[in-house]
Order: sequence, then structure tokens, then C-alpha cells
Amino acid sequence: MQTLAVMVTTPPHSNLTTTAIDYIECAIQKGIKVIGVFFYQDGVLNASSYLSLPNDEYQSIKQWQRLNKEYDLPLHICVTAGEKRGLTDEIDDQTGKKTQTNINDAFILSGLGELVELSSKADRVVQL
Amino acid sequence: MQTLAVMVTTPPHSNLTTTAIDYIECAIQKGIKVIGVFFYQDGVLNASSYLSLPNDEYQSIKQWQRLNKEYDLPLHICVTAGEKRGLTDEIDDQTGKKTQTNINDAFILSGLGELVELSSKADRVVQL
Amino acid sequence: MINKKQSIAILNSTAPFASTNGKDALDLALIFGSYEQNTSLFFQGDGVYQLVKKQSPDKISTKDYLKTFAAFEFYDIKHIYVCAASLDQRALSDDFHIDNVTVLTTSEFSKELHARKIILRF
Amino acid sequence: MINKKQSIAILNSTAPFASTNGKDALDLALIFGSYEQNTSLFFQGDGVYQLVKKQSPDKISTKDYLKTFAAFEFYDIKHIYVCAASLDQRALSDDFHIDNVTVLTTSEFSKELHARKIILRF
Amino acid sequence: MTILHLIRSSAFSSNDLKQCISNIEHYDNVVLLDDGCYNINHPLMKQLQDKSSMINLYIVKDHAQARAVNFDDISKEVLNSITMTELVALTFSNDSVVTWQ
Amino acid sequence: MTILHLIRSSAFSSNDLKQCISNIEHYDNVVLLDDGCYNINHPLMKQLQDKSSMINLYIVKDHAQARAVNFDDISKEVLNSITMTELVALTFSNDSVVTWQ
Repeated sequence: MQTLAVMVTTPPHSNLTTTAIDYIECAIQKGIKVIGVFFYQDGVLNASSYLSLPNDEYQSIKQWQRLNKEYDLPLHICVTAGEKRGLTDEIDDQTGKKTQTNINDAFILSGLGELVELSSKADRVVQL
Repeated sequence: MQTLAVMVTTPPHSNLTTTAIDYIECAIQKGIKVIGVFFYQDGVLNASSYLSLPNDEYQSIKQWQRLNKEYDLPLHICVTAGEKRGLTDEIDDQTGKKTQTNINDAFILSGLGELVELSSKADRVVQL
Repeated sequence: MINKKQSIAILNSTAPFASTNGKDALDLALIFGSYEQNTSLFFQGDGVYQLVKKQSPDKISTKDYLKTFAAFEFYDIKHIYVCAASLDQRALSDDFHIDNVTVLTTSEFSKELHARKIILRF
Repeated sequence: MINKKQSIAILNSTAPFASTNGKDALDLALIFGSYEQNTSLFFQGDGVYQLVKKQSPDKISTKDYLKTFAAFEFYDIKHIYVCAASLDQRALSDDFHIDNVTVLTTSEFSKELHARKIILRF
Repeated sequence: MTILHLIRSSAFSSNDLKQCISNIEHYDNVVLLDDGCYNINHPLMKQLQDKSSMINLYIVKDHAQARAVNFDDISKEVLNSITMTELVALTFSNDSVVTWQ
Repeated sequence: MTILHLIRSSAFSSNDLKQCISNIEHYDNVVLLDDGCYNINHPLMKQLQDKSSMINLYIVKDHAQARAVNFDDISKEVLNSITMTELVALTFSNDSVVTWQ
């Protein structure tokens, strides 16, 4: 079985991200094993749980969630790129407690090492 | 007194934003009245309260806070652009209550009408 | 309160779909127009692709924000200018998906731009 | 576990400060290198500005991430290639702020790029 | 080793296509997608067409049609229109992929 | 009415400078800042210099020095080096501002 890893660097409100989603779904339906998507640079914004795109626009976040659920597709977001863009996995409110995350559940916070791992395992790595 | 409004469209991790901050501070020190900064497109990311830039990098967020505090500089972020990038002024947690904001206190959520108002009042509008 | 009318140029230089520039510029144009500011739209460079007829954004799952261009008159957008040289370079005709577009030479385009008090470019 | 070594090209095509592309590419190169992948850096187009000597990022309040280039050897980065034509077009010399940079003709540059299994461009 | 080149930007705005062309070798595949479809009418297209005996050149049909980019008058021997699924296939028939965006 | 043109991008990568040049009129001011400083060595610079009798051309000194862009061999009659404070002054000595970025 052919394996594929994808690096996404474009934000949810760009049509380039729609292309990435389309490409990944076509790959899966063609029988390619997509071993993971790594979100880097502005790509991490796809994981924001407070994202609100107008109802009549393409809902990239819902598409990512669907791909994650239907096909068990791992969605990794780069922790450093996330922090630079306001995405964090622990928020200290006034009480100093770790409360909630602003990252959507379909996504996993990962280090850059995860991309190395995906790259070492995949037959092809595509940047979209 | 000469008046100025500035529209910022670049994110906090870009050096172009450093230029905007530098320009605005020079204007204020020169005796120009900067009546407001309007953050649009990726510029809204400057307002994220969970932003974490590496300590040894330029802290644009602290600079915006300082300009806001020292000079009473109004910082408006566009609500629509904010929503597209995960910034919101009310977060419903499990209890359904309006709890906290992920927007830094130095910034005000505003509609596009605010930019029209700034434009109608300022002697010059500069996009940076 | 909006205490004086300004002449505003919204200068479009980006193709419609890959970035939100076109949509963001449109939103600005409509709001300036609805506040009765003297608002004009300028299309140059890849921005002229926003005016091309028979686009089908549905083929790439994108909302057709270009449809809203039909509402320019309603929003009191004064002028819509397009740069002839930019059309020529891209082998595009002057057959646009909206009416009342004025095709200008590079020199005329520049002069109209210079007549505005505020210029925002996307 | 990292179960096989891949040859990786990180292709730099952006100038250093206005975007984070250069820094983001550097971070990738260092991590691939530290995991003992066969990693090479390629500089072409405006990416060659990252190699220019005597830059002073402090003048624009920016951290000098270019300093980290000195650590390439430590991180086991195999090769650093730069496109001669890109240097020429920008009137730049081959006097770089790091050692062990190989200047290649356009054709050699392309051939080296083709020898890599994974190519990531910034 | 052959490269699959993905051209995602307009050469009227950016330098990406020009850089891509300097990195094309025999048997490479070049695909115009997203805003890359606009390049059909760019002067650099001639350089790509001149290489058509040594490379294969493709355009993603839906991306071109979305933009009203008409490629009917270009011979199929020079430019092939493909679907996204065919793009996936090209990913595996080449040895590596570079995205010019 | 004169325009202050702010050039913030490299003409080696983007089409912005070319578009700017087509919109320059007599008495306009043009400033190279940020990555726009790289344009000192771009062929389009000649077109700007040829206009130097009808426009004023500036470069933000700190931005050029940060990038090791050397403009010493360009006559001060053609290119003036300025500070950010002087850029603010230019904002008000022109009627409007366009940012090419």
C-alpha cells in the first residue's frame, strides 16, 4: 500500500486549503494510506476551536474533522507555530488552573519531530 | 494638530508589523495625533491574548500594549477578520456561560464602520 | 459620527480565490459606500481576474463573492476602473461580469488614483 | 521511531525578515538534521539574501536567527547549495556569513535538487 | 529521479514559475493548479511548451474552469487536463514533489 | 495631488514595484522600506532613477542596513536616505499614501 504524508501551510480561509483537503480525500479514496497531515506556519490556524467562518462559506474546519473521523486521519499541528498564532493547550485563567484548550479535538499538538517521523515513513511527502 | 489613522494587515510574527509599530511611535513622538489603529486581515492576530512568541524575539504584543497604555492609542480589531482567525469575544464553555475572551484587553473589537469613522476624521490613512 | 466625506480608492491587485484579499477589499468598498463616502474601485495586475466573466467558484467549493459586485450601484460605489494594460498582458477581453466598468489606459488609471484622498490596496 | 533515512532538501526562496519562512525552514532543517536524516539546504531566488554577510537585524528590532546557520555542522546538515544565477541577478558576491556553502550553476542546482526524496520549499 | 512540480501561483504576480522552470529536468511532470492556471497566458508558458517533448504538462480542470481559464486551443499533446485523482497518481509516478507557491 | 508610494516588497519576487511605477506622477515621492530595500539592485530601479528629475526617491536607512543593502554609490541627488521620523513627515507632505506590499 502506498503511503503519503502532507504538510499544510495555508490558513482555513484560503482556497488553497480547500485544494489540500480535496487532494487528501482523493488520495484516501484511491486507496493511498495517508499516514498524517502536519500543519505548519499559518496552517495551524485550521485547528482553532473558536474559528467561525460565515455559514455560506466553505467550512474547512468541518472538513478536517470529517476526514479525521471517517478515515482516522491523524492531524498534527506544530506546537511552535501554534504558539506564535495564539493556539495553546493550557490556558491559565485567574485561578491559575489549567482549564481548556482553544485547539479543536480533531487535532493533536505535536513537535517538529513528528514531521520527521511522518517523512521517514511515507513514500511521498507533499507540501500543500 | 495633524491626525493619522493606520490600518495594520500583517501578523505579530512578521517584521513588517515591527515597522508599523516603529512608524506609529515616531508619529506620536513627532506630535502627530494617531486617532486609531485598525487591524484587518492577518493583522487581527496581534490581538490574541494567548499569543506566545519566543522570549528572545521581538514582542509585538507588548509593544502594542505599551503604545495603548502610554499614549491612549485606540487599537481596533475587525470582528469579521477576527472570527475567521479564531478570535472571539464570547466563549461558551460546557456550562453555556459567556466566560472569557481570547482577545487582549488593549484591543477593542470593532466593525468595519470604525475604519470608515477613522478615515473620515484622519488627515492621512496609512496601510502598513 | 462620520463628519466628512472622503474620496476612497480600493485598489485590487490580487486574483479572487487563493487569498481573501478580494473579499476583504469588497467588504471595505461596501461599507465605505454604505456610509456615503465617495468610494471607487480600481482593478490592476492580477486584480483584473476578479472581473472575468463565467467563473465557476463552485468547482473549487468556494462561495461566489463576485456575485456581490452586482450590488455596487445599490451601495453607491461611484466608479469601477480597470487598467487596460493589465487586461492585455493577461489576454483578457473587456467583457466583464458586471456593467459600468470603465477601462482606462495606464496613464488615465494613475491620474484617477491620484485624485483620491485615501487609497487602500489588497 | 524514525525507521529509515531520507534525503531531504529544504529549499529557501524567501528573504529573511518580512516573513517567518526563513526561520521556519531553518527550524525544519535543524530537526531533520538532528534526527540524522540526510538533510541539505538550498538557496535560490530571494532566499539567497539569507546568506548575505554583515546584516544587522538589530536595526529593525529582529532577532538574528541567521546566527544559527553557524551550527549547521553541529546539526549534521550535509550540504548548503546556493544558485549562482540568483546571486548574479541580485548583484551579490559569494562572500557569505557562513563557510562551506557550495555555489552551483542553475543546471547543477537543479540536478542536486532532483537527487532528493523529499523537497520542502519556503 | 523525476520531480512533480506543482505550480500554484500566478507568474504575473510572483517569481515562482520562473524559479520552477530553472529546476526542470527531462521526464519531470509540471502541473498548473490553483492560481497557477492563470499561467496559460503568461509569456513563460512558451518556455514550458518548448520543453513539451521532454516533460509532461498538466492542468487541473476544475481549477481552470473555476477561474474561467480556457485551454481549449492548446494541443493535448502539449497540455493535458486532469482531475485531482489523477494528480494523486502523478504524485506516485514521480520520485518527489516540489510545490511552487 | 501627490502620492507617497511605500515599496515594501522585493521586485525579484513580486510584481508590486512594477505596478507602482505605472502609477507614478510628477512630484510623487517613492520610499523603499522593508524588503523594498532590495530593489536597489533590481533592473526596474533604472526606471525609477530615470524619473528622478520629476519625483523624489528615498530609502529607510535602518531597513537597508539591517539587510546589508549598500546604497553608497548612488548619488544623493537620486536617492535620499531617511529615518522613520522623516517618513512620517513625508506622509503629511504628500496628499495620499499607497502601500505596495
